[in-house]
Amino acid sequence: MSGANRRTPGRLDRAGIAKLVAADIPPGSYVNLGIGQPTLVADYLAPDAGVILHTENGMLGMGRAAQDDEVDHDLINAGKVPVTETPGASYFHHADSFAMMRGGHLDVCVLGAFQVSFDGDLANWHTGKPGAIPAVGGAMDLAIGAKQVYVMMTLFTEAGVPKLVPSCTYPLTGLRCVSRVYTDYGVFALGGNGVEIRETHGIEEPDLRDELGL
Amino acid sequence: MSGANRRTPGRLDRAGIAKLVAADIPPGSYVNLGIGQPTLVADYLAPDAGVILHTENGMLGMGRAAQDDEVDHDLINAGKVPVTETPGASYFHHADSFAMMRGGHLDVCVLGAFQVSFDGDLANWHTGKPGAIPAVGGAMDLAIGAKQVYVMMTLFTEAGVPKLVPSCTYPLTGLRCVSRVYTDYGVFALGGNGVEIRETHGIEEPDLRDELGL
Amino acid sequence: MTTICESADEAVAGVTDGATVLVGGFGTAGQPVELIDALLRNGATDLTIVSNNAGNGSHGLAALLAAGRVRRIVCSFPRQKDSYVFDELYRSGRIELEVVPQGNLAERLRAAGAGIGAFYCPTGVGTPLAEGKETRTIDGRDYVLEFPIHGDVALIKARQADALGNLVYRKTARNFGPVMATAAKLTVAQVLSVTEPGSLDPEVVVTPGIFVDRVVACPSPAVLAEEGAGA
Amino acid sequence: MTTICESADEAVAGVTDGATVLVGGFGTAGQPVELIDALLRNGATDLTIVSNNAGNGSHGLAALLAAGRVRRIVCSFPRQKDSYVFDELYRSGRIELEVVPQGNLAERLRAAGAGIGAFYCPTGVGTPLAEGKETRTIDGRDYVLEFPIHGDVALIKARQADALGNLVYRKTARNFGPVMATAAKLTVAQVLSVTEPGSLDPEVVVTPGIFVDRVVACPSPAVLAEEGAGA
Repeated sequence: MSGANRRTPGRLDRAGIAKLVAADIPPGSYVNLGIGQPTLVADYLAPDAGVILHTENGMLGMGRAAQDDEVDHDLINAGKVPVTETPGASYFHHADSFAMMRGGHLDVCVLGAFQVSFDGDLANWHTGKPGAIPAVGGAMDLAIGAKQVYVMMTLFTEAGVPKLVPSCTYPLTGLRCVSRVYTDYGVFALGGNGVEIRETHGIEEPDLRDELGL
Repeated sequence: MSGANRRTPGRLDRAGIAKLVAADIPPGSYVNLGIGQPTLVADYLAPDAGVILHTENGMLGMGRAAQDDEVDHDLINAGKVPVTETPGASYFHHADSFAMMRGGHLDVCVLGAFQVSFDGDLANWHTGKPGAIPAVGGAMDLAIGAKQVYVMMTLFTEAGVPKLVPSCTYPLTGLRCVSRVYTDYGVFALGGNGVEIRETHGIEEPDLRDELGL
Repeated sequence: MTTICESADEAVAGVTDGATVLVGGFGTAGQPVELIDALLRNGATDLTIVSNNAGNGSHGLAALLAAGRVRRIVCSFPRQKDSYVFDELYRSGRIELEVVPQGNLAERLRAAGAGIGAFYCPTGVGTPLAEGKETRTIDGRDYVLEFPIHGDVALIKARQADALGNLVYRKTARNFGPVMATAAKLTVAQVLSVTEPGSLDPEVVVTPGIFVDRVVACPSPAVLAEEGAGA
Repeated sequence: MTTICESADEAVAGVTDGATVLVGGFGTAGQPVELIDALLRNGATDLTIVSNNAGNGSHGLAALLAAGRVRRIVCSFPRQKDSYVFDELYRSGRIELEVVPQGNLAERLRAAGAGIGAFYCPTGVGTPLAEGKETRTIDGRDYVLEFPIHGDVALIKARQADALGNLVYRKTARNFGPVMATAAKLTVAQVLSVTEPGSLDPEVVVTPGIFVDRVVACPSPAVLAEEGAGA
């Protein structure tokens, strides 16, 4: 495990995390941004980087959220928010859209998470609480479908419990599928060498290791 | 086995067989006509019957053979003969075309055969001769893909050997897939009740039974 | 052969109790509201519904659920901000739920339409949704065996049909329509307009008419905006 | 990201000895002759070719075979009236042949592109082409287990590309192009013309640019008419 190669004195906010993710997406990539926090990443992609957004409900070349009279309820993203199309967009049906994901054609997928394990297991679809209504959507397909799966999340729960864990306790979404974890306190690369701390924010690396039990 | 309900004094020629097949295709059917002799059936379909022809290389609504300046080498049938399109035609790729066949959506498929067995096994892709280059094309998909598979063939080889047989000796194309056999000497329905002689042409039914060992 | 129907009621005639009904749409986009309303009038009950979601607000699919016509729903994302009808039925034990990853739902429907008996699928391996299912390692990767989902009826929404039943769709409202059309014994499409054969460019037909049994024109369909968000 | 190449030679650069090359076309319709000619100049040898046929006449795929570059061919219908180049190589034991039912060829390519590990297929059951393969009875019907066909490279022909690599095709020349585009690590398309992004209606794109790595405009491609007939 090598040391962090960048650090800032302050913990990052959501926008700060989204900026880091956006900066790590290579120009020209095909990218799926999951529902919720990951959609913020779109705001920080350079317009000339040529990143093309996929939405699993059947579109490549998704544009920004629709405003006012742009709203068309036949043109929505996976979160069911009305969006726009960009030049060079295309529409396709659900089996083709998920074949695109599951066949490994997306370069990057950015997802939220309840927990990520040190070896890249992802838990982001179900809290497992009794009475909770299960709903998976495209989460499991996205988890296994992209060449790189990036997770964006706070590093700790509101109760202060780490969400980057030796082993997930929540129901799994996918096994060994996450390659990077972007959080308010640091950025982590997961893979064959275990957890590598790439950046720290508002915490010293030894303290971060202690907190996570690394 | 019920008796033949129609008979003619003379043996049928190819056109005669094709007419019988065409008359048995319900109006509005989606039909695939195999390469060779079955293509003759198209000439006897009533124009107002609304039968829609499928060609497995990616088209519904195939029209007649192209003539003169209609010839377009991007618009061919499964036998690679230039054809035309009809109003309401559609094009699709090969996986979609074969999904259409294999999913059981075609009403009728008409094929030629080397042999058909009494219980509907079909042999029409390979003579099994040493040195023959095997080539199957879409034959096996057509054999299992349509709701009804009709075979058109001469009932006997040039050497006088029956081609409707207790068990095929040629390499099989599909198992228990043929529902009717149209030949120069008679029409046969195959199914749960064995071989039913529906029509005889140029031969008396008892003699036909003798010849075939029925 | 495709029949052009005079009304949505005629288009759903014959759907019987206990039927498995595939219902197009992703949330409200592509949801065939007029056909669902007709199915409600038709009276069929004890239905199994296969659809991405479990209804929004109180109209369309949600109304069918509210009327107690649905015994079981197979979907990827039942819980949405405006899925209160389903939520209440589920919590009170009055509806069965099978949650299926969205890609498996789409691929299982495609398999039904394409004559595939079953397929080894990369999604869901090692998760609770694969529990009890067969798995197999192929070329070093693990897969779960998934089976087709066949429908008795598919109710879908498209933009335009020609008189032969060829369909084109509109933007992301296309979603499940094309695969559901292939997977049911009886496929019914509501469209904005029905035009002459030859009016659609053969290169751009998305669902060929072979998959479409009945079409009805609903020129001014209900537009159900989402009351919330989900997936 | 899709690269628009200046020449067919640039478009096939980097294809190496021993590669598995998916070649689009059904007979001559959709056969990417200019890309094949460039592959011939490129010099790669010991190739495995996956294509519906085994070449027509003496041009295109047949020329690649004649030059001894192909070790093995996977196809549904090698024998045609004008497949004399292949016939001679096969009869003299200088090329390996795997015959695959046409629908299995298409579905196995689709499976490769769609991340399917294997599938139970109704075609070929009980025939010599299923010998030695796993079978399974599902809901009373017998199936054969078939595996994906992955390509290192796909060479396909389309009508038009936009600068993002979105493709549309022409009539029955579409055939294997869309599935092969999804099944290879490197997909190369020759097209009649390359136009601006936004020039193709998003509703009618057949192959989205995500599947296309390189495009080259060949405005006047060779038209190889069949010398005979086959399937």
